[in-house]
Amino acid sequence: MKPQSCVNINKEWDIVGARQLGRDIAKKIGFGTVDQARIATAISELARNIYLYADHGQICFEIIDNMEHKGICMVAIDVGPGIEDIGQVMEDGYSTSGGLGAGLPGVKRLMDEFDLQSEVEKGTRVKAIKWVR
Amino acid sequence: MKPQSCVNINKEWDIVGARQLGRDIAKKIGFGTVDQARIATAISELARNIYLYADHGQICFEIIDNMEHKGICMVAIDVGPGIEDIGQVMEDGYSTSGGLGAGLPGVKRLMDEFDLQSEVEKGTRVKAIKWVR
Amino acid sequence: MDDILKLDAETYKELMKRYMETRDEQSLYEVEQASKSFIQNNILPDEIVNMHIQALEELYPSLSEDIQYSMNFLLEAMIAYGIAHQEYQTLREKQSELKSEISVAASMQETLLGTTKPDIEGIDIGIISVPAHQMNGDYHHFIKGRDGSLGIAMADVIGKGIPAALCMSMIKYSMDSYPEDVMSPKAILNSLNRVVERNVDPSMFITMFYAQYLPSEHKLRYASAGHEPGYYYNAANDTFEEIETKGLVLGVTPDTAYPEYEMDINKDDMVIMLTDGVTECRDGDRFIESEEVLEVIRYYAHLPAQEMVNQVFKHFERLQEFELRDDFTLLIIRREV
Amino acid sequence: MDDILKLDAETYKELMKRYMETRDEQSLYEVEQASKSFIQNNILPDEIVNMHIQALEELYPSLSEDIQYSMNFLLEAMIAYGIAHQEYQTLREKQSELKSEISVAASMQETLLGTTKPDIEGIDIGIISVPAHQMNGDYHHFIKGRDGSLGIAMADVIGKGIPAALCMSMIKYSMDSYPEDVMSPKAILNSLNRVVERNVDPSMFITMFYAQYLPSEHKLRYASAGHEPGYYYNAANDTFEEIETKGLVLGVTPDTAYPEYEMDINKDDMVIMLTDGVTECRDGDRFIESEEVLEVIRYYAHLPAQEMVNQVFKHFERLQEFELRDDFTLLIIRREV
Ligand SMILES: [Mn+2]
Ligand SMILES: [Mn+2]
Ligand SMILES: [Mn+2]
Ligand SMILES: [Mn+2]
Repeated sequence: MKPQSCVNINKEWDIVGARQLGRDIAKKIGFGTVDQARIATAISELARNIYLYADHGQICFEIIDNMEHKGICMVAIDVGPGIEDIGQVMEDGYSTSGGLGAGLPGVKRLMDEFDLQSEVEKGTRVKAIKWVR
Repeated sequence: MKPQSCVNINKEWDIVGARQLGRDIAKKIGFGTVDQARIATAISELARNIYLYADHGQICFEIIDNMEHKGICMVAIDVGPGIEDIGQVMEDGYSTSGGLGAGLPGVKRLMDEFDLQSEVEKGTRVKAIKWVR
Repeated sequence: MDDILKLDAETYKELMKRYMETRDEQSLYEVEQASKSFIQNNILPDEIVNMHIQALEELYPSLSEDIQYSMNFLLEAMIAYGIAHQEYQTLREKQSELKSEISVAASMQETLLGTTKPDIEGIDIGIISVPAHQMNGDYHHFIKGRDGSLGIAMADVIGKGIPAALCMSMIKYSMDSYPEDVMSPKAILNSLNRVVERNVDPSMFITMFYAQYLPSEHKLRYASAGHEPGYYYNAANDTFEEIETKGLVLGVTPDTAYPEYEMDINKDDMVIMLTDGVTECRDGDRFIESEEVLEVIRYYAHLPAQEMVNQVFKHFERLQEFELRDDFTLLIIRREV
Repeated sequence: MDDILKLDAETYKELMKRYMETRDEQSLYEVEQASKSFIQNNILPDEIVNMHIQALEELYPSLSEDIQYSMNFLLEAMIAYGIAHQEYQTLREKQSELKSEISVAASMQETLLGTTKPDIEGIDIGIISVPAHQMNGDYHHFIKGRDGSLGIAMADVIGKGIPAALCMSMIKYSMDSYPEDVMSPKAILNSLNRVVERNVDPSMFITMFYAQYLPSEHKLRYASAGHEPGYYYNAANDTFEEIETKGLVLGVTPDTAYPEYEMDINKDDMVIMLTDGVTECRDGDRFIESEEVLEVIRYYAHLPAQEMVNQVFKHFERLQEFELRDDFTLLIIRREV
């Protein structure tokens, strides 16, 4: 695996930076146009969650390149308030209803693999991978 | 009300003719681009039903132009087998599930007013109106 | 899935190419048909925009950079619609599962709470009960007594659907333990009233009408707990009369008394019992008048009782454009000899 | 609505204009945010394409006719997605209504079929029952006998959700009429077996475990109808043993005999009753072993019985990532004195 590239998320502007970095990496890996847009949107959602709900956090990208497939891996980490009811947050309706707008079900749909760990008052870690088709 | 223009539906090609006529009338009335496309799709659905399920039929158009509003009125008539279970045919899911493909709920959504009368072994009459916004 | 995508991208490009050449309505018709098949193949709306971009690139390689960028902008705007479209698919599956579960429950309700129309000499019985949703909140029950008498219960839980059906099971199972053929209508209502009062949420009301027909005496004995009034058809005078009763809905206070009534049933007379799903039909914005129900019954009165109730139902089903507002239960008994 | 459309069309155009000038990621971020708000304002995907067409016309009036026609082609392809998007909205409303109806029913089920944990001297009782869906297909019931005995029923309908809950009401109301404190466990199962056999679809099975604890003799008398085996904790040896029983599930044949068993309960011993929703938990792809349940119980054994069952539930809830596969019912009784 190649080394990580990380973006600190402190201000709303950093969301744009994370998108840009992610899109560039995706382009380099060989993702098509629509997948690049999907990856950028997923990054946007994760970065926005950090910006809105945690004080600060980080999104790191890794290129996965092995025998079987190539892909992009993104990990969003924060030491924010954590998610109390993971079941509810992952319930559909959160994506487009504009409820709390966390949009994690949407990220799960945009990417191929999705993992969420969170502990109240400790923080949250979301990992998502998308494979080149 | 201006006089009616009708198109006989016997062959699949007549569906295209009905669309064309309807679109031209819609353009003349002053409908915007997206509404023209919606009207054409509604006509397509009604004409297709006649083509697929009845021997032959007719779609007639009328321009409605009164004090309050302007609009297009389309009436699709056939003396086909009629619809046995109107409740079921109008139940959502018929539009995009590709079930029997009648698509009448879709027509109801594309247009502003919708009326359906049908009698088994007598025929079917669908009337739909769309108003200029 | 990728193969379907490639095929559809090709299709889209070919159709667009034809349209660019002919600019005719047929191409638009064809892409409309194609889009229906795209949806059935679960192709998302942002994928369509992407197909458009690819097609433009292949057909117009020298396309201005501006247009390319503008298309990428549109693509970005569509991603959220792609997510929504996927949620739609998931929701349809969930809905389908849920409806299936309710179907099973409705069918079980039929098994558990169902009743058979008995054969009683000299009487013609017609009964129809159709739920507004999948589960019926109206309940009816026949019992043929050892003495040849006919007991008929009809109840309506205020409300519809699953909660009402659940409540109804309580009525049924309570009644299961009553020796109905030796209890009087008012005693039955009394007993049920206490059961409901003990068990049920104060906001839940159940109306009930209990009647016993004694064929040897040609008498109908009945009591009502706030139920929709039934009707009596007097064959001799060819008139309908409302069966007036007093009696509180079930479950309000434990000590309510239920007045009991009696009437003679002559040859060709009819007794009509129903729930408010019949009398509160709507014709567009207008509620129907109870006279209308009687008119329709009169219209079909020449038919056997079962066909009568079936036709009356169909009439009101059509009137309400096939969307029942409340559970519809109608029972007609005619004395034949 | 039209005003929102105009506002959003303006917004779209401005954002696109900015993007065409800067070609930067920020504009793409902004249109992504805008698209979320479009969706919330019920703007359809074909309307977005239309906004794009309008914006192009206004910003690039000399746009090649070819491009204009290609955009009209894309628009036509999107109409079907617009219909699908509207269906999605409707479906979300229907789903919401349906879930609400089931909520009411679930709450009514709690009222109608609920039971209170009794206070029995010298025993600490903990009970938890959580449905996998909204309606519970597991049933439990406590009865405190006139002689101070404790009767405990636990049942599980094969299946989940609404049908199972409906079936359960039949069990409850049948039992309501039994003089439980004078009937033995095997007599109760016998009676219920006949009720179920008479009433229920052959495909429906109900398992049940009935136990009576007699505090004066410190004896537990029990019988099982194919129910998930419970466990006995022997305080003296600090060991758990499975409570082995024989007995067919309810409803198969009307004449099944149910063996009855008896065991002594010493000070600090525990009796654990549960449904298979506990023992058939899954950790990812792997089914748990029944030893794991006992381990977790042991881990919390220092707590009062109610807290014990609560913690055990939370443990398995987390393990299954907050998605129960089956209704989860766990009861623990500990003899304290
Ligand atoms: Mn009702
Ligand atoms: Mn009613
Ligand atoms: Mn079960
Ligand atoms: Mn179970």
